[in-house]
Amino acid sequence: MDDDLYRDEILDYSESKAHRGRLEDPDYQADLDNPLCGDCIHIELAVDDDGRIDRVRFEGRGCAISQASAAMLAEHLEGKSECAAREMTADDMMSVLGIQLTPARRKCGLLAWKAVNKALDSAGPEANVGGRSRRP
Amino acid sequence: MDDDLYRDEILDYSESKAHRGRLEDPDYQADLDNPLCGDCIHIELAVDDDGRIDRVRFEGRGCAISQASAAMLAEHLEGKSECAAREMTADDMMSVLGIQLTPARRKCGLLAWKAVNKALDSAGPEANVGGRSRRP
Amino acid sequence: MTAPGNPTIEPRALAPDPAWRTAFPALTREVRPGTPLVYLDSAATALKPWPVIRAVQAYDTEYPANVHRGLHALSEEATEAYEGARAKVARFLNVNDDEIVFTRGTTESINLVSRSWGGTFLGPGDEILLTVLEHHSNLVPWQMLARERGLTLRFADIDDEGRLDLNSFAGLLNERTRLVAVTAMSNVVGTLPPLDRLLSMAKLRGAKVLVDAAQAIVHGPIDARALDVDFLAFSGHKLYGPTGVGVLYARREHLEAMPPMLGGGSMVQRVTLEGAEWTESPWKFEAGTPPIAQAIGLGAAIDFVQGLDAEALAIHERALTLYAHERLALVEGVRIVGPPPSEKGPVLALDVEGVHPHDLAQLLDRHGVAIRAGHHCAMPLHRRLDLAASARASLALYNTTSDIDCLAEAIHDARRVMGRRSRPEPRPV
Amino acid sequence: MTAPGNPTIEPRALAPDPAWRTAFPALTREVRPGTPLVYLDSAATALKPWPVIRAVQAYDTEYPANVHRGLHALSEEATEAYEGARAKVARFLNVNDDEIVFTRGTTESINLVSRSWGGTFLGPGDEILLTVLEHHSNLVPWQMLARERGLTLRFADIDDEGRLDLNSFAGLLNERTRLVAVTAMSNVVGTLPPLDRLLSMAKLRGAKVLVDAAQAIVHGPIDARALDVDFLAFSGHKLYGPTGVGVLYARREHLEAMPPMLGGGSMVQRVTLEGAEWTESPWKFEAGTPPIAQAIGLGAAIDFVQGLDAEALAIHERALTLYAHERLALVEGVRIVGPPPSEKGPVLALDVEGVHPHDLAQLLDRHGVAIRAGHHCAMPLHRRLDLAASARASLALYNTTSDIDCLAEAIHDARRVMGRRSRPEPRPV
Ligand SMILES: Cc1ncc(COP(=O)(O)O)c(C=O)c1O
Ligand SMILES: Cc1ncc(COP(=O)(O)O)c(C=O)c1O
Repeated sequence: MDDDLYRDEILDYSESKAHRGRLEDPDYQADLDNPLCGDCIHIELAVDDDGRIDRVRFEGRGCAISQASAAMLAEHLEGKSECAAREMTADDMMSVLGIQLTPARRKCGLLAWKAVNKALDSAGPEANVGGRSRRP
Repeated sequence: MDDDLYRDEILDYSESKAHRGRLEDPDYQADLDNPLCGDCIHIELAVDDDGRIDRVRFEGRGCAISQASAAMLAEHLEGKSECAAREMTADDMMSVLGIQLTPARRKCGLLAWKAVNKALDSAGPEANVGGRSRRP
Repeated sequence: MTAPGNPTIEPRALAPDPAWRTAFPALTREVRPGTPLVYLDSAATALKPWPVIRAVQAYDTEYPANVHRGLHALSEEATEAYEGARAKVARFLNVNDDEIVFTRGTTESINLVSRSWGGTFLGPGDEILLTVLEHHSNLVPWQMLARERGLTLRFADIDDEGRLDLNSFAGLLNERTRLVAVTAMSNVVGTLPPLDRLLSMAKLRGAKVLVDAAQAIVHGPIDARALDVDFLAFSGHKLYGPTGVGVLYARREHLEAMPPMLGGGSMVQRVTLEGAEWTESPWKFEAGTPPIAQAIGLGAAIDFVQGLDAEALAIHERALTLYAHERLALVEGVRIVGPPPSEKGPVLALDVEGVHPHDLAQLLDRHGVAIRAGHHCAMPLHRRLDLAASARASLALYNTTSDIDCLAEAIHDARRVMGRRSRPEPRPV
Repeated sequence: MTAPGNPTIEPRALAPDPAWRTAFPALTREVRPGTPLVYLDSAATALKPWPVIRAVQAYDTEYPANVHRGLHALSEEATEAYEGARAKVARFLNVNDDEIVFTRGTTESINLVSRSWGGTFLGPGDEILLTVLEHHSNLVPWQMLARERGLTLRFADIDDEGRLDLNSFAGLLNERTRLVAVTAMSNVVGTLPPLDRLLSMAKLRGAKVLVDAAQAIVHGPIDARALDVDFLAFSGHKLYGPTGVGVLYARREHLEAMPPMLGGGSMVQRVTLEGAEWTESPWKFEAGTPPIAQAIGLGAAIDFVQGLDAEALAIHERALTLYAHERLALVEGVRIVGPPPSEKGPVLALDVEGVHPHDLAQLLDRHGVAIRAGHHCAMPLHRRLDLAASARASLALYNTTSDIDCLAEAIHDARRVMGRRSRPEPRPV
């Protein structure tokens, strides 16, 4: 398991430039951070007329696990329906990542997925608000 | 030590009627209670023109130790100067009582003595107030 | 030993399973050389069984790390054990994990509700309905809140046996009643108010309900979901667990709406110099390093209690209470204040003629018999029952009829000392 | 093992007294089979020595009774031990027994001052002066208070090495400053602000001073009376004591003027249905059953620490810090954030090129090396230092040069994994 965690694939994704950046016209977007490790992510999604996720972009800073999972999630979501994205569970995210995480690291592996959920839950762009508590 | 605690002298004092009751014209008086055991005492002192304690009376309810120590203190103080009464320490009170008390019971044995101090500290009759904290 | 004059008590029910006793190391001690301990003060704090002691020690020796923060093995283990304890508490009460907040004890739990929920949602004119049975911990926080926010407190009365007066309760409940805060078992007289009925009456009026389960939880499980309470509080140390930890259960919607009472580490999501954003419940209410070893110990206590035969335990405690009433009836000058044994939990409020409770406790201690004397943090109840103080013997799963016999003989002796009489005590039938 | 390249470190100073280590059972454990524990996370919580573990266990097995209330032998013993622990804390800080309040930890202690003293004596326009070094526990409570009562918070800045900027501090101090609340040692970068000078500056302006001693107290005694602080807070669990207990020292005059934060049993003198009268300090602030076993354990921790050779201990910790700086300088890509080793406490904030702190902690754990990664409850400090997060290795009296060597080697290996490079680590000179 340990050797898995930092296997080349994960490290490659964590450093990959694909899906990094911002969209011109995101349909959904959200900011989220993980207070434990100071990771943060900004994620944007564009959906086409058929309700398919067209493009996913993210910007962020964080550990290899959070960066790799964001990149892998972005790759995974492109081409899926918005519905499918909404129905994705934490366990699905773990399968995409393909590694076993301890509870503390799970937060890293789930950050991008939570950000996508937050983006999809917001009624549209720029619905990120602070101030009140959030559920995991 | 244990046998001492409930020796006949203590029990006799605790039941004695001497010094029980109220004065017509107390110079000092105070109410005090011991929250631990529900004991309470009202004590009154009359001082003569030479500054000698003339009469001490108390009313109260409580355990044998608190009642006996009130009666023994009253007996002890009568005839003493007001100054001497003010200077009496907790250890002096313990000598008057003549028995060793555990910390929890000390509160019982000192209740009357504390009430006397409170009475003497009040600038005169009817200075008993509630509401703020007190030091032991 | 059979029950005196009452063939209805099954002798088997009177003897605790021997394994129940051997779990408690303190039971083997002598108070003084030659005087074994007869512990009848479990309502103040219960003795601790080995599984609890070992769980605390395991944390301290093997994985003494902080939780939630570290990524190393010890910290992961500590986090798992600490959150595992939360899950045990949640299962014990049949609620969700994230509805359990660890506090220092019942007192802090109730203060948290009062400050945070009460301080946010209650205001002038609102009423809180309590009972005269309440422990100071379920009274003083509401008095503080009432003074700060202009609330009115109402107190349901009891009858002279200490039973809750349902008419009084019903009469005081009205559309201004926002909260009913009630004990599930009196720590003095053992009264078990009918929670089901109180809850349905309260809910009909739209009032929220807080249950002080500090005593009740020790004597039988409570299904907080089935009862549908809003808040429920108890302490670890009375439930055979360590000191320093307690529980607040609150329905998720309440926890989410409540602001934190304490600020600090672990309860924030994001902090700048200007302000902070709270993390999610229940961690929002657990600022700073929590009582980690103690919560883990409480988890072990719950495992211990749940590992016992619940029915046998209930039967034993009931039988012992009955036995105590019958046995003490044979000691002259003893009155047991409170409801009849069939209607209460295993505590005995004693009023012994001619012996002040304080003296009684000290005289009993000579026999190794540990009871408590005073007002038991329930001054208003004592005033209502017209007692300055009382002596309380409280029973737990490890007590035996022989403990009760020692109590009876020691009381008889105390009366002899105080009355300076020297009649022999009549022996039980 | 001698210090690399620095003949000024006495080899003797680098080795802890072997007895210091054998006192800590956790040091004998292996994190995983074959991987011994290298514990470098003591600033999060310290390992617990046998005397502390045994003191807690003695309470649980021999006299597990409630305090202050009972008259029986066990309760007297518990009360004596609990109040004895208070006396030990008081002597440790050179203050009076009745100026010591037991809390759950530093966080609760600071919240108590904020709610009770701040909530009573501070109002609109008043200022509190903090520093950007503060732990969330000495920041968030003041933010909450500031919002509630219209106060202004000011923050003294630091220089780029994390030293407190005294000009900034002096410039922000003014006649509206009612309180200075400052850490005695940064839990991230180890900065030791000059308390003496801060105190005299604050006192000149008539401001009260609160010291967050959570970290500092572990590395040397603090004479609170000589310092003339108004409030001082620390946690048991960082001082080799149990979790679940902490201390607030406050000058008697403050405690007497402060209202209680929590209401309940044990903190009242008299209670009626209408209201309550508080008991005297410090018990007024200890509502409900306190963390009895834990306070006793903290007393044992203080005895343990005071039983060691204080000078040897200080020398050891200083030498080890210096050794760590020199040893880690030999590992490529490692930067230690914060003041030079001579100016700080024994913590190392690490910034490792190409390895996120989170990944670093996890990779180090493979080697049994326990460090902490994140913002260490000091987000504003990280922002000020322009770090998203950091990795922290913190030292305690039981650490050795071999622990540091393991750390250095493990960091080197982490860089290899993350960089997928495979250069061998340069050995120390
Ligand atoms: C400087 C400082 N202050 C306050 C705290 C909070 O202590 P606790 O979590 O024990 O309440 C800590 C430790 O986490 C600390 O390092
Ligand atoms: C009914 C009841 N409520 C509340 C409490 C307070 O519990 P704690 O002292 O553990 O906070 C007690 C015990 O003292 C109790 O018996």
